[in-house]
Amino acid sequence: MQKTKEQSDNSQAEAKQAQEEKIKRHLRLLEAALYVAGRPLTINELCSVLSTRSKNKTKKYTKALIREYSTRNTALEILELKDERYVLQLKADFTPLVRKLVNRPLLSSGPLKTLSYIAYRQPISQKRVIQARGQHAYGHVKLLRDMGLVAAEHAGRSMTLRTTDYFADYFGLTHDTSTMKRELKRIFGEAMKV
Amino acid sequence: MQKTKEQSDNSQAEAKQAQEEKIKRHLRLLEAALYVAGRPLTINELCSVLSTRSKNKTKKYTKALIREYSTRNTALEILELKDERYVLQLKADFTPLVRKLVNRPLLSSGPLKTLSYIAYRQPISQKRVIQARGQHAYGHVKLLRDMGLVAAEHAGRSMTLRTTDYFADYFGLTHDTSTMKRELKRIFGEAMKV
Amino acid sequence: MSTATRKPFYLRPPWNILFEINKLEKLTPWNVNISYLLRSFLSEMERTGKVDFRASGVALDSSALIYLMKSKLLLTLQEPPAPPKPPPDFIPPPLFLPLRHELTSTTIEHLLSVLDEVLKGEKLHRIDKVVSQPVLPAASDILPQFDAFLAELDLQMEKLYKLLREKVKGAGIIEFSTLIKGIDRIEAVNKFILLLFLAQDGKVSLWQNEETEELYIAVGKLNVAKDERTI
Repeated sequence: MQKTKEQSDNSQAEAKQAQEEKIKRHLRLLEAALYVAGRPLTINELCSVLSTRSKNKTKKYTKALIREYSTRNTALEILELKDERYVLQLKADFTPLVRKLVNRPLLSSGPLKTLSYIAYRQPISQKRVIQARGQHAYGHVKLLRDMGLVAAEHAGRSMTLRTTDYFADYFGLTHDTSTMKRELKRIFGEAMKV
Repeated sequence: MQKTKEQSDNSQAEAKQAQEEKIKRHLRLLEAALYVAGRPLTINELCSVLSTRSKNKTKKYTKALIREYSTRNTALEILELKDERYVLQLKADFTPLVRKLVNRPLLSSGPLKTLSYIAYRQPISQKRVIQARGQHAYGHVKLLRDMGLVAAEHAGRSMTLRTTDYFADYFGLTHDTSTMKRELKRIFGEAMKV
Repeated sequence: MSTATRKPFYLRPPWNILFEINKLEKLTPWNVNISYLLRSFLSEMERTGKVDFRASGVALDSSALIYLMKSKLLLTLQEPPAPPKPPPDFIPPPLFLPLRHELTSTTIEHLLSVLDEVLKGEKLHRIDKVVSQPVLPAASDILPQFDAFLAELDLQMEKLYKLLREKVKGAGIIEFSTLIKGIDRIEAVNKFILLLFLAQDGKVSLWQNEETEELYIAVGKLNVAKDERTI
């Protein structure tokens, strides 16, 4: 009897340890995903990182990670955004202190021009982008799609381009395209007055 | 007398607390710097973040941060590289699990092989690279140059290729070509053993 | 078979090789024994007593050619063997890039500053603007006032209808080719368009013979056979 109890205790302890290991592993996976993405990730993206379909489970883990970060003394923070999206970022008060170390542009000048044009005219056919920006813009569109800044929709033989949520997040714009275009036009108009 | 001792105790405790606060603040500043840079930072760059001229002090803080990261259960690591440079990055075993979330054109295996070859044989003529890697390597060289990993020097009709400082930083290698080649031989030797 | 039409002996094997150059080219020269061929050729000529100097000349020429082919092969054999290919260069394994988050310096201000340039460039390139400009002068420039135009149209339709009614008397129908006989092309097109308007109003019926492509015009509604097409 004694032995059986001991065995049962052992296996319980083992199961508990395995469970703890699993939790730790999940937290680290979420941390890895948020770190390399450098942008807000949707709950679905986080589910796919944990190879689970359960949004609830993923949310539970993400909230545990948020708590871990907030109790730890660190320059980084994890925030929950609207629409069940989560982001790992530098705490705002550190930004001015380390800004001088940021010197790599997101894109070189050519692709950036093509991106600005797509954002301003979206939704726009790839054909019109090429007409306005020249043949080399094919390469730009490919790069912008690879970087997740622009999404393409095939309609027969033509392709319609628009900016993605990642684009909006990066430049701090709203996700809704038509509002974004108004925002862009307004900011652009103000910039032109200067 | 009693009062004086108390006062002294108090002020000691305060001083100690202030010192601890300062240490914490320095660690967080270094963490913030390494996080936003996404590349190895030199000890001089880190000194400027802490607004100090003392390399020793900065090194001490950086090593404390490295220890903090290694004892903490995290997906990230801080490494000390040659030439007193430090980098924050994802632990390599998480790479395959979150690679798909990276919004940067990452290199596929073909261009990476061409890059390895150029790094290993540099300075090397483009012609020899094509001989060794095949016609498709023209595209690889263009991509690597576009990404700033490889630089080309025209010498008459031929073109000499070598890796850039950005390349060295990316892989945590030293900037000096001959030392870097020795480092690479060691890395490749280890990779070949696996 | 008469002697006169019989083939000369040298066109038979084995000597035919010497007289059929195209076969010669397909042979491996080392398989041809020139000495044997020439000796037997001579002795056969002697035996038959029919000496043909042209045949001897051709045999000599072919032998020289075979000899040349043999020499060329020998020279190829004597060429030094190709140096062994150098072993392929060591291709190191791919260097996998460590993943690091990196803040980038591009801001919305950068995006907007390049947008200005792009929009200026767009004005130079925009094809849709060019296309949207009317290719033809506005209708008002070439057509009289709309009401006047319609009145004129009615008048012309009325004239044509009158003409048709006169022409179809008796037969009931008239061919389009008869209607436009002797008038110029523009006038013919004009008549055709007016016919379409009349048909639309139900004043005439039109149909076309698919084979002859002749267009028939009947005044008023008409029942036509199913295999003919009305317009």
